[in-house]
Amino acid sequence: MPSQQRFDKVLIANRGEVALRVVRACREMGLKTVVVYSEADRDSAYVKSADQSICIGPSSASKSYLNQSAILLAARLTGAGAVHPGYGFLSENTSFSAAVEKAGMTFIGPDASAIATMGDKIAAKSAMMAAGVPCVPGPDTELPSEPEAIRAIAAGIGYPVIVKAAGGGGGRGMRVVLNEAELQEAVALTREEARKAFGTPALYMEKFLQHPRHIEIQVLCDTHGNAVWLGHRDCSMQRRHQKVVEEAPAPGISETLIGTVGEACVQACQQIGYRGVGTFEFLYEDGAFYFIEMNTRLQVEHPVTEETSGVDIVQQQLRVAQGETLSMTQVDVTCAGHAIECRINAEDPKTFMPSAGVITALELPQGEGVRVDTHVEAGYKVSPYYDSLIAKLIVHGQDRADAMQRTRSALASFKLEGIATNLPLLRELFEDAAFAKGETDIHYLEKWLKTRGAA
Amino acid sequence: MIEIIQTGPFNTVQDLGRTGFRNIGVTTSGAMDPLALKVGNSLLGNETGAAVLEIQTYPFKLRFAKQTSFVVTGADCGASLDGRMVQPWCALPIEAGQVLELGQPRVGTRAYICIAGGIDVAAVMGSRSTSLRGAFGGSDGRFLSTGDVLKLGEVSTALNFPATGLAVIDPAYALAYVYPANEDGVLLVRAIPAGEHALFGADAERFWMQTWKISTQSDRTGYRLMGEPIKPTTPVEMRSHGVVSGVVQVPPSGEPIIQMADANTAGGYPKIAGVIEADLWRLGQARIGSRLRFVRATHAQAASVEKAVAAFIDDVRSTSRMVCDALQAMK
Amino acid sequence: MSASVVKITQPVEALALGRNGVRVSPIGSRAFLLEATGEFDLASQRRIWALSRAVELWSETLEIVPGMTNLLVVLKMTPEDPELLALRLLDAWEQAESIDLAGRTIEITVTYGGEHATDLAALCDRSGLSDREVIRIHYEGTYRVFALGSAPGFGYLHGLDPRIYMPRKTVPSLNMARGCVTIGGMQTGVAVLTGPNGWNSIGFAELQMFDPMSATPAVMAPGDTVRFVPASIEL
Amino acid sequence: MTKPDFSDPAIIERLTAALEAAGVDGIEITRPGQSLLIRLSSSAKGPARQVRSGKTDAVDAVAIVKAPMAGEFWLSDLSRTGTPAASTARDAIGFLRVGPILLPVSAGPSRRLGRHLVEPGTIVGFGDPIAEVETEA
Repeated sequence: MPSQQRFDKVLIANRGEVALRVVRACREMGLKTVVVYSEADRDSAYVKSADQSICIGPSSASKSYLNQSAILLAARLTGAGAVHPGYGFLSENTSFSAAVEKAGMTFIGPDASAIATMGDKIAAKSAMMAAGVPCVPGPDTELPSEPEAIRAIAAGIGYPVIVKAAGGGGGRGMRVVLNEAELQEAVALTREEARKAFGTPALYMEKFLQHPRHIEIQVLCDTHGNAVWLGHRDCSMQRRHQKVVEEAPAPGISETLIGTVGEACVQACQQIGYRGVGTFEFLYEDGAFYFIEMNTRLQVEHPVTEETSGVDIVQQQLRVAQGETLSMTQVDVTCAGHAIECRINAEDPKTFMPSAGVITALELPQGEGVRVDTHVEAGYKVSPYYDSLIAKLIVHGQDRADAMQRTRSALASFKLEGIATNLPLLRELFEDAAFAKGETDIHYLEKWLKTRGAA
Repeated sequence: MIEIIQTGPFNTVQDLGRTGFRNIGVTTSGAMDPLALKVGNSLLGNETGAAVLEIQTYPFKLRFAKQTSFVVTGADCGASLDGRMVQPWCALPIEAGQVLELGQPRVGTRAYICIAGGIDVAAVMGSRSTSLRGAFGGSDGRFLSTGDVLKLGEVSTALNFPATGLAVIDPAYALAYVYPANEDGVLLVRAIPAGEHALFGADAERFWMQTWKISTQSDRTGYRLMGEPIKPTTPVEMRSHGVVSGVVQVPPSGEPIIQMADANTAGGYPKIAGVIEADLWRLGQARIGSRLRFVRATHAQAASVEKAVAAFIDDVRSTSRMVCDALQAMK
Repeated sequence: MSASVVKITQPVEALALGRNGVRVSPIGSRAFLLEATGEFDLASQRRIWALSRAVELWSETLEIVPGMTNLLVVLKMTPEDPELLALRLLDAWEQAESIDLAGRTIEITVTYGGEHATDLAALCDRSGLSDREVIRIHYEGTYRVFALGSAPGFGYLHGLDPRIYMPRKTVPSLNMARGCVTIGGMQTGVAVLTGPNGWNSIGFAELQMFDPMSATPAVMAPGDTVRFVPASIEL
Repeated sequence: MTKPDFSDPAIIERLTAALEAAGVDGIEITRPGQSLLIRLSSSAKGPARQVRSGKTDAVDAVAIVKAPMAGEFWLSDLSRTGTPAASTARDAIGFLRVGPILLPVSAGPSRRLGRHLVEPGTIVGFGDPIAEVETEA
């Protein structure tokens, strides 16, 4: 049931960069904000940016940012009418969405059933196939238990195939099978992992793509049946399923081709009654798209789409949560220039070990088309408890080459001392010729890192 | 299990009563202060109508034979656990062997000892309430006696109470906005005029205007009121009909009787009024010898109070669990 | 605490809706009594039985208590609009077809007179009949269970010969035994509990009328036919 | 003098690192005899060394009670008498309220209230100081 109630105070059930991003959007819309924080973030300046801030628990995320009850109690104490989950933490938690609504507040995101459907990979694929969204070859049903039936399915798809846990995601609970000899053991192992890690042994099987790119489509839906897609992004530059650089639009994909997929996504949203913002993730290979999953939340890389579409996605998210009708239709959505986002992580640029400590000096790049979303400042203490993302550098240019060039300058002038960051790696990556050319696949970065390590 | 170490007469096992059998003459029974029972059970995470001990004579003492949690609601009777003061309306985790003692009430008359899982006596005709009249239900259909050992129900999703306990705001305070305050120590009880109200003519007004005193001949079955008698203008012969707790009947003496939890199922006395459901608990906590006055109410008012009370109970249940879960997650 | 304060405003007058000799009045906030004020006879009672069956199926009904040509309906929640409810009840009464419950026939063996017949003498005085005549008139009668109530399993029996009508006592017997065969007004019955009792005892029956552990705790049910069989007459 | 905040994970981390570097793998503090047991790691092959502090008072005569969760701070249990702490446990120093629920906050064993640090009705967060408590003589 779409929530239509109005709210004037939003509690942000998250921390750091995204908390600040939501505070900014709320402030611009005249909404009051409450930031909850853990003991580790007590002294961070960003928590004071909200109208109210309240400590909800000890540093460990399970005791604070994942402590659903503590967050709901804080919302009640502060009189918040809505909860924004940000990304990560509880953003795609079915029970949290339901609990927020049960407590009489608005969950800024889809309802529990949409989250649950999209969280179940088999159900999601089934819903997408029904809506005409292109999917990876393979049945949209759970893998049977009989070895012969499994063999037949794999043979039907053609090797290599990938066996995935229905409840998995983010690169966990999957196994590539190159030929029939490996099949049964791979299935048994993955099933056992799935049972342990996700509480359900349900598996499914798909065609394994060898050199895909990661392309995603940003959608925005209101509670009145209107939906638009705001463009697409290329997030192929990944290391261990963690995106490092994202850009919009994806280079080398024709507008006609992506337009068909975008339309299918919009239709899918309307068919399942989706509300709020969401992202359809696809693998793209040899001119074809294959749906992999839908993220039912705001994404880290949403700014690149904001830059190219000129739409403030967080504000739109708040508006549809208020029950407003979308103020734009698909014809109003345009894509201007090219945007690139670099994730600045507090981690060793060679070993990728997270680094904690105090940022002793910070100078953010400035200039036309340069945006930095961050909650840190000089004197900020990076705690070891959470994700290592400390800032996002978003650069907008006339075209891809221009955006690349501006990113190089911005990275060069980005000064952050006291802790190790991946800035040196990013600077080096932006000098890479293949990346500059574009259209690299999802394995490119890892290969590049190996070569670089060897060099 | 719990063991009764010391008890006076008239203390019983009660739940929300045995509904659906008034048509075969079986009284509902159930707690005299159902609000205290519901709030206690909700705080503990029990089924709202789980069986509890209703204590109306003191001192009362019991020993817990296993680790569990409990709360004393209703009357504030200076409860202590192993000699340490226990705050009223405060759920506490306890260890096996601890002894709970209740003294004379300072406020109210009936205390409810609610324990996680509820008192697991056999349900008779769908209820664990003691039917004193029928001599069944509860602990063998009788008052609790020293040496009684009662089983406790299984808890499906037990709450982990902090060692300092977890209290609920006294409903009398939390719901003060939907209940009229006492006037000069006189309890105001809201009632709706009943079938024979008009028969009392001018005496009907005297029924509402005067202050009635609860006589010593008052118990779980009914409260006899003392005051200036009221009489119907003409004698009336009623055919036997069903009645419910809260009915205010006027016997030939002219002094009204309010039927309470152990109300007769049928009656034939003219009835002048009926106390609204949401105010019955306040009568359940009224002391013998105390005074009350009836205040006319409408169904709409009664329904609105009922909703406020139900919302409070729901709020207690969900917030109690949330606080326990939040604290548990922080451990 | 937020929420609006419930104002104690001037209430409406006592709700007592009547139509065609039938009236509905409230008892407290959740109970409503429909009374058929016509004849106290089997025909009226048959309609009460039919009404009971209809009202029992309402989703808001918690329980129903049929009485003597009346029906008490207890609701799960207090209704906002009691008049609406009363009108529904009156409509249901009008639509209620008379039904006859196909009851069982129960024979109750009675010891008439003796130590339990504490009110036999008073009954003789009032009726002007001899004790033997009172007893004979009682056991020759055929009775129908109109309703149960007052005490667990107690059946109100209709069909008493008007010659032995006897009003309820103004001062009840304090400790009448369970099993006493009694007359109260135009009805008769068998005491199911030992305790205070305002009816007039003329004999004693051993039959246990109620077993809480049974799936059907009460021996009698509305519609049953009851006959009293004299085992002995002790005068 | 400013006291280090030992709830700060960074300080704990630095302290742990420093102690590890010094070959310490365990510290045990016992009260109120004020004894400190320092256990050296097995690699150091040293016996456990016990140091007894000469201090018996002062240092933690006054302690701070912090909020165990977020809530609205109240002195009384808002019971039907409405009187503060009349019927509450001796060591209770107040309550954290959320809606109808009250979490009693205790001074801790053998401690009593010194002074409150927040006004009644204030919303406090987890870990916010509520009161100063004193060790009972």
